[in-house]
Amino acid sequence: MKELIARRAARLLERGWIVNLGVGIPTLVARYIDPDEIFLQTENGLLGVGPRPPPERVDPDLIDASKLPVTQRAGAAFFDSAASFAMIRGGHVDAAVLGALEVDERGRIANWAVPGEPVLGVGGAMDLLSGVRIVIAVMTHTTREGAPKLVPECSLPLTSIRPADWIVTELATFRVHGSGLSLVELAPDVDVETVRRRTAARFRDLEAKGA
Amino acid sequence: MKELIARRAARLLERGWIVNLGVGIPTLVARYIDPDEIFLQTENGLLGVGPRPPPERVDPDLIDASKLPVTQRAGAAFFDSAASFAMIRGGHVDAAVLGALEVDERGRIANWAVPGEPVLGVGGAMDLLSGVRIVIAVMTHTTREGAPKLVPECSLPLTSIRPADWIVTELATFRVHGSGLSLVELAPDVDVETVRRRTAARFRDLEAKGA
Amino acid sequence: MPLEKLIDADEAIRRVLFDGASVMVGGFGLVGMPLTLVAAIDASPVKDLTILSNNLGEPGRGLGRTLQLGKIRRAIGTYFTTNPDVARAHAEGRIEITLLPQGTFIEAIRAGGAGLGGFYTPTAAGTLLAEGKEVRELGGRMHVFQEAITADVALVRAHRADRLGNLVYRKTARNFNPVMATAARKVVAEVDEIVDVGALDPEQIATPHLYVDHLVLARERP
Amino acid sequence: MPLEKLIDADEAIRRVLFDGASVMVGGFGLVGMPLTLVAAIDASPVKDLTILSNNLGEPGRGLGRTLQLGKIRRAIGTYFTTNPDVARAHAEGRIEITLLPQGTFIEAIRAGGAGLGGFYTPTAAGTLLAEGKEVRELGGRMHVFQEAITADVALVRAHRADRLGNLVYRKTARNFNPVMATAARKVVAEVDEIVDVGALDPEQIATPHLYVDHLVLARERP
Repeated sequence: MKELIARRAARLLERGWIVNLGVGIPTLVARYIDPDEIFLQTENGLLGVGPRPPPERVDPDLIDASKLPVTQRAGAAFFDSAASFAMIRGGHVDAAVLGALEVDERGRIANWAVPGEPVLGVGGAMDLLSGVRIVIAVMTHTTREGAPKLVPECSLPLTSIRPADWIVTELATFRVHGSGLSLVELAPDVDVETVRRRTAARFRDLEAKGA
Repeated sequence: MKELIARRAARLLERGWIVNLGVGIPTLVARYIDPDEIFLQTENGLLGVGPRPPPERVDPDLIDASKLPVTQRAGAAFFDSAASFAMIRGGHVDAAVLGALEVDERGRIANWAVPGEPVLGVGGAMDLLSGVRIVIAVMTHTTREGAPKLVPECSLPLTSIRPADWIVTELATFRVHGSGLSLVELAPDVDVETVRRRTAARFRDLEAKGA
Repeated sequence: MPLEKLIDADEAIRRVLFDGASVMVGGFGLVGMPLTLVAAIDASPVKDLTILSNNLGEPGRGLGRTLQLGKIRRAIGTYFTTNPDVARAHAEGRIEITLLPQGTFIEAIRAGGAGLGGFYTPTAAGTLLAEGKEVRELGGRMHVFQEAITADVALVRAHRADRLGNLVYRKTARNFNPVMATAARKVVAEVDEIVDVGALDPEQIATPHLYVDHLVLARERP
Repeated sequence: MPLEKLIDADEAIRRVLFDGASVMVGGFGLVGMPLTLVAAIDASPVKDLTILSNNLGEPGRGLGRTLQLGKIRRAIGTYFTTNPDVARAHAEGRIEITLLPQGTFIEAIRAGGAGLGGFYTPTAAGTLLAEGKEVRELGGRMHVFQEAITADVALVRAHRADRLGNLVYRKTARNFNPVMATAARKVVAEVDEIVDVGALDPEQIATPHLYVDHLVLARERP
């Protein structure tokens, strides 16, 4: 299911883009892109992230933002964290794929504070949302208990007042317009009614084309 | 006379210091320091400025802030202008030797705006004064016409509200204290009366030791 | 962002420049100034430019020539005193000058590239250059507010590029260039040489390729 | 600034640290964290530290061990969630936590090192992390004010140093280190190797020697 979400998110990325992948499902997106045409940036200081290495080729100084070993592509560049967030906040990264815990019907994401726990971590999520040109939120459509994550209003604190541009779940892909969500694609064997049943947020399905 | 001023200014620099030399007389200071013990920074992006090269060894990409060819010392580092002024403004440069057109009796410098001309250049002077730990102002004691440059109040616009720490002329060296100037050294064959005659600013000569 | 970035200087100027554009130009004097691109501006019909550059070259050289051609309506920089043409154009009302301390100038451009709104600097507090500006005490010291600066175009000079557009600089020709490369909607880099992807040391790349739209080979030198 | 900078890690900690000191520590997780210096903190009697670091290591490793030893009174960083000891210490009132977005955190440290008073960032505007903070509209967008951050001490991890103290970093172990090296009154760099002056490429030095007070050879690795 996560692979399905990652594959669909990858299809939204365009040739030549600079892309930052968040922790969790987003890291899987790397498997579905052409690394000669899409360049991965990681906020801990690398443009040109390559695939995870086999254990015997792990370099302890070379990790991504998930703190997992990666490799570097030809043409990669290393830089410090201030320079990295200057890129991110300054609008020089074309797209970010970010995990979400909840998304509201204006497309705004909650992904940094977990219910019932003190807020002890934010990382780079707020910076990515404030600066990256296109934000693709990815998540399972519902919680493990079956509760919708696409909700009228987030119960968790928002990560940013800036909405995502796309929301990709295992059931459907939504485009965020000025005022709301539009269903633009359904997963194979999923119908609009199923999506509607598992979604608490309002959305328009006019553009739905099936998959 | 300029060489004399430069030599006296050089004696105020201490072993291990990072020093920025302004345009004019200050550039001459480089001749009187031990380059293994004092490190020259130039705001156009080099720490480790070496002496001027002979004509046949000029590198067109290697100049100082006076836009004149220099060389680089072993252990030099190049950096961009933002990084360079971060060093300067952030207090990481130990001393700046700056030319002055006028100095007031609180030690404040005017060195960027010329009388009767529109203000079209400031360069890095204000940044140096705002950030460098020790500022040494150097100038001829009087104008060509014999008018004092150490004055009660500057007639030209101040470069900074932050005063210099030392003022060196061909006649004397002054230390700037919280509230005013103290004569601390006289040039050879110069007496206090001569200095007093050619100085419009008040100063204390209690600490004068002769040279 | 196109994967094939190398184009002709005139073509680059045609693609990115327009009448009234704001243009950052790297260089400290003529060192590190993209002279081939500046010559292409001079040969183009564009006019009414706002130039953001430390200074405006020398009389008839670099941006000094662009000024003589009457293409510069406004200049934002730090040190225009060395080119007497600037003083003359200013006196005759042909050019508007905005002067900033050099550290404030490049920091404002960095802030623009870094997506910040502005910053407080102690530089210039209490001086003529702070007149009319917002001041604020922070940490017991007076600071001047400076808003971030961006531009339509940045023309920068680097030493080598790889085909992706990663840039390395050479000695003090680096100066304002890597910072300006972050702060404009379109960035053209003029370089001595273009090398294969992977030929540049990843630890030494001062401008990663995401900042560079077009590459041009240098023909003009100081 | 002393010309002979190489000293023993315990000696370095003895010279620069004191009870109640604020200490920047580089590293993203354990990568690029100066583990030899952190071990020297653990072996020293200092306490009541304010640690500025992206996170506090892992349980019992890196700053995670320093936390277990009860030496950290306050932590300023961005991501403490991965070390459950932090949550426990926080719940029990043993540690005070200040959370900043990662970009704001490192930009505030850069501003501190660069002698700026503070800056406005769009990051976090309108969120829980902006509560109680000054906001301001600039260029049509809401921004949050962030004051510059400095510290008494910075402990950084680099790859190689020359004997002057110039530093080069290696891959993603660079992260927060070069920025923190600019923003503290005393800076100690832990390195893999010390080379002769002139052996480092002047175009690649990310931390010029003026920022470095002491050098220490790395003994501990992740």
